[in-house]
Amino acid sequence: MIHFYHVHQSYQRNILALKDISFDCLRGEFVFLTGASGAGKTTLLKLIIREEIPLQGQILVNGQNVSSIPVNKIPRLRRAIGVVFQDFKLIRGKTVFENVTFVLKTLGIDLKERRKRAYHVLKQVGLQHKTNAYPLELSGGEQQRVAVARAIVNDPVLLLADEPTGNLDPDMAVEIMNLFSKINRRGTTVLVATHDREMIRRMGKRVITLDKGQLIHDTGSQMQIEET
Amino acid sequence: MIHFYHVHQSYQRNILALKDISFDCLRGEFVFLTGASGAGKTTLLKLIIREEIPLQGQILVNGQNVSSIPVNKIPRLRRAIGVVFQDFKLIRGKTVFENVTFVLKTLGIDLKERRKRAYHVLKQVGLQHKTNAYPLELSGGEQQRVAVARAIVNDPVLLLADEPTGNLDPDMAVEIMNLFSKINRRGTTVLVATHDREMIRRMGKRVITLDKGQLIHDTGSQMQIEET
Amino acid sequence: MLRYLIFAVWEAAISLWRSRVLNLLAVGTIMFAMFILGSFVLVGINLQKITVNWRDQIQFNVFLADDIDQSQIEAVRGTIEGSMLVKSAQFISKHRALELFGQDFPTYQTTVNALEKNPFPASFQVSLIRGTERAQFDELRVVILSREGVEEVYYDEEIFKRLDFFIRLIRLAGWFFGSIMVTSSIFSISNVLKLTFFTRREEVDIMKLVGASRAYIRGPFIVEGILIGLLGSLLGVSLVYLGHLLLQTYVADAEPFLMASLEPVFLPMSWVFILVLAGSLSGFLGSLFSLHQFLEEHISYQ
Amino acid sequence: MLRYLIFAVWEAAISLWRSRVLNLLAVGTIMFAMFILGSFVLVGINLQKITVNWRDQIQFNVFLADDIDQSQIEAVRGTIEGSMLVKSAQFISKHRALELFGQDFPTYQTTVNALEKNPFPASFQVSLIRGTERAQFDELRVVILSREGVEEVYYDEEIFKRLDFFIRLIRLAGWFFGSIMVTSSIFSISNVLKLTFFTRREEVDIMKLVGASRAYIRGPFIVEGILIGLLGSLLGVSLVYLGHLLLQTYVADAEPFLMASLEPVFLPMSWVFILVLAGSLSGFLGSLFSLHQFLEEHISYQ
Ligand SMILES: Nc1ncnc2c1ncn2[C@@H]1O[C@H](COP(=O)(O)OP(=O)(O)OP(=O)(O)O)[C@@H](O)[C@H]1O
Ligand SMILES: Nc1ncnc2c1ncn2[C@@H]1O[C@H](COP(=O)(O)OP(=O)(O)OP(=O)(O)O)[C@@H](O)[C@H]1O
Ligand SMILES: [Mg+2]
Ligand SMILES: [Mg+2]
Repeated sequence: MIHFYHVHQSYQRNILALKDISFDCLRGEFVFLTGASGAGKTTLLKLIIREEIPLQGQILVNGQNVSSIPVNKIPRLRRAIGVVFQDFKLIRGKTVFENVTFVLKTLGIDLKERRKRAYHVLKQVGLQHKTNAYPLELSGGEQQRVAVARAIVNDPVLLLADEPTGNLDPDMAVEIMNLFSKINRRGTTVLVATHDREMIRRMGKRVITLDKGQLIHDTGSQMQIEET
Repeated sequence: MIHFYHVHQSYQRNILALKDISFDCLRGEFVFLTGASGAGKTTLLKLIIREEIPLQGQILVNGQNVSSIPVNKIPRLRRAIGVVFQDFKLIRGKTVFENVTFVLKTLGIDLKERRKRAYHVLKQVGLQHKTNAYPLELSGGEQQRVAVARAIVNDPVLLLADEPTGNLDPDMAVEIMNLFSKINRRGTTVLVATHDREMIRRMGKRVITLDKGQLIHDTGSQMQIEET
Repeated sequence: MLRYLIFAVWEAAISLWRSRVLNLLAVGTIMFAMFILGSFVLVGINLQKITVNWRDQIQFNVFLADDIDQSQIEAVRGTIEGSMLVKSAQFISKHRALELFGQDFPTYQTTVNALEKNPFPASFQVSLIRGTERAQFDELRVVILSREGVEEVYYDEEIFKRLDFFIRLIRLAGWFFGSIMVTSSIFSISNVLKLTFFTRREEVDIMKLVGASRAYIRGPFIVEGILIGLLGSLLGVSLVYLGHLLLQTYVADAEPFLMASLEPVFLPMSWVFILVLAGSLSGFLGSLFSLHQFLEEHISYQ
Repeated sequence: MLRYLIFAVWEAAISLWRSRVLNLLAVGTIMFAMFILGSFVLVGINLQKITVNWRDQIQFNVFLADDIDQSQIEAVRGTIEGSMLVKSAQFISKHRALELFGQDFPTYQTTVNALEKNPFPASFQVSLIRGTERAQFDELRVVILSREGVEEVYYDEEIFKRLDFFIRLIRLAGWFFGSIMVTSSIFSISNVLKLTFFTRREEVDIMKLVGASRAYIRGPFIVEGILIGLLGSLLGVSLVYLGHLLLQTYVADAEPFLMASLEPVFLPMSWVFILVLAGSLSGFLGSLFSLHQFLEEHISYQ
């Protein structure tokens, strides 16, 4: 599903945000990405959705080389990926419902179907009563859960979540993780960047650890046997 | 330092974000505020800095009734309080240095002194090398630490921190908490809203727990004897 | 396609309403740009009408020889009236010329009456049609002069020159100002739209990141730009109409005896249409350019 | 106080530079507003100059009786030249009048020469000073008519009326357009500044929350508004000057014989000053209002 081959990324001269990253992530896997603040987790996720282009190296996502796909194919690539951004990235001028279903609308899905789907995902994150609120009327954790709802509403083949439980209480965090597990079991590949060691330990999934831009540890895929 | 008397707050008709909150927080105390997502923690902090006015009830902060102080006294009140906002609230168009020292500048403190103080606090949060970066060039955790640095640069008498470690790795989180403890020992009253049960347990301080806008538990002040 | 159009228009309408304060600023600025443009055209059209009225009254005299006979007179009349430039021509006999002189200079009435021989020649008094150019007149003059029995073609050279110059000046000023007005209206409209859309960079960035395709991001913005431009120019033209009504009342009150032919006219429908179209077009172009310049540079698809 | 000023100006300069694309849009729009305003004033001043030049040439004739004697002529001359309204007066004797008639109408030269008695009266040809009003002229006319030996005061009523009307029309249009231009320039400048500052609501909210006092938030914004207005109007006036140079070249090329007295003049310094001041002032007011309207409503201190 995701293949990194010797990827380097840099924002300033001489300082590498990512250094020679190579890893494979198979379809249907559930992977945690961890590392200290500033280690490069968000940068890695940005490369996957082609928000940035790597300085060096190749990245394959869902069979496509994201550094070289034509511009007009990018929206389709991104629609196949659900992303929970670290800073939520909710549109302030739109309600929770509109934020969650915006992409469905551009796909021409009718209002009734959008309502149904939005209700379904908002209920899963416990926010069905905030459907018509604006993001600035929500608490931090509520905004984060809206971001989660938006990421999963389109049944993505790949789910990226950047610190999706940073503003949630432990019980809610567990619930969200269980939701991700459920989605994962339905076949979606899940990649979660998090600091929460407790969570990582409890879930017992593959863990990739970054440190200062380098991949220093990878517990390895637990699905290799299945796929080959 | 902080006194809440039967405070109610509401954003929508019939839905109370805070319900009959009363508590006292003494000078020099270190208090954790906890509760599920949407419980009202941020709302409580907003009331303290007069970002909002309570629907009902009285709030005294540092001897002043914040619901009734004159408008032109508000900036001074706020300058006496350092705040780490849940969403950081960094000014995008200003560098880390400018963000951290903006208030000092309006107080007429000269550049050399501002440089010194900024270096000091940025070093404490491990960001002395990012002094001239803009917020959007920082990772989530780095932004959060800039917010911490800005909150403590002016030696506030009261420090409010809303989920200040949500984007930090556990080691960094502990470091920030130790920094708060140090500041607290120097006499600053500290009020931290957090979900991190592990952290709360480890610090062994007073904990106020909110649930759906109600104060459901308060471990009580550990300083009563000292002050009276 | 229809689905896409509905999407774009609907999204545009929602967003126009949600940020109405901001959009009202934009509409207001565009309204004033179009108002100025429209007023300018209005004044231009009316000035032209006035000067044309003036020029209308340019006349010249064709003096005839004393020994001209009736058939020659008719020939000259034929030449004059046959010209496309001539609006009217009036024959003034020697006798009538004497009479008119006496009326114009009553002081000399007696002097004139005392004369043995009528010194005044017969003439045609010719009025030219509106908008006759100097060169055309000169051609006509040569033709008339070549007729037998024509002594002289007399006209007030100075007035002709001055009016000609004046009209050219107005026309020049019209083009000069007109082009400046059009350019600057479009410039300021697109600036205002850019500023309006600039406040929404973030929104566009997010839309892109969640996989909205170009057309679905651009569509509503462009429709919004067009709607703002349309609304602004409609309001601007309405303001011009209001100004026109005011001017009309003022003029009617002020100079009733002078004004019969000078009553201000409103912009012809074609101009109204052009202005509104120009407003919408600059809305369209403004949003297109600002999308390009601001809204898509930040997170490039490269 | 000085410290505060330095703070405000310095912060304004930094912010102007940091969001220069946005500010350039604002400066550009203001520049065009001031350019239009300035061009309008320029054209107005030059039109006035032209019409005054024309009116300058309004003359009237004072016809004298045939039996007037030298002392009476001098008395009339005294009356005419004593008037503040008269620029120049030229005496034309009976003999000269005959000569001039012969020159004007060469066809009648022989007829005129054959006359026994000179039928033309002596006269004064009087030019009025610039800007004489109709009423003033009428007064003067009555005074001159009351002199002994004056037969008639003759003038071309039509031309007088028309010029008068024309000048009033220009003046009216000037006021009408001028006030519209000023209003709409200020309106659009303040709109543009509002839009510019609107993009910085968040910044102001944050500044307030961290305890910056009102003056320290407003100061830089206001200085920024003033600087944008100043820069925009300076550029606008420069553009007007450029337009003036172009016009000058064009006019010089086009009509050398007509133009001696009609060479376009640039705005007087006082107008340049007024325009630049108006730009800065609208910058000041624009930022003040937008601060009030947008930037302080969100997190009110109440
Ligand atoms: N746009 C940018 N310009 C310059 N430097 C950047 C930019 N984005 C990130 N960086 C730097 O790259 C490094 C890696 O950032 P990244 O956001 O990937 O960290 P992270 O692992 O997500 O950290 P966190 O856990 O704090 O979110 C950091 O040092 C950061 O300052
Ligand atoms: N501006 C607002 N308008 C309407 N409702 C609001 C507004 N701000 C907060 N609320 C609501 O008030 C309740 C309490 O919000 P608050 O931000 O205080 O929660 P919190 O305890 O900080 O939660 P979290 O841990 O998720 O940040 C939430 O249900 C939220 O949706
Ligand atoms: Mg990150
Ligand atoms: Mg909160």
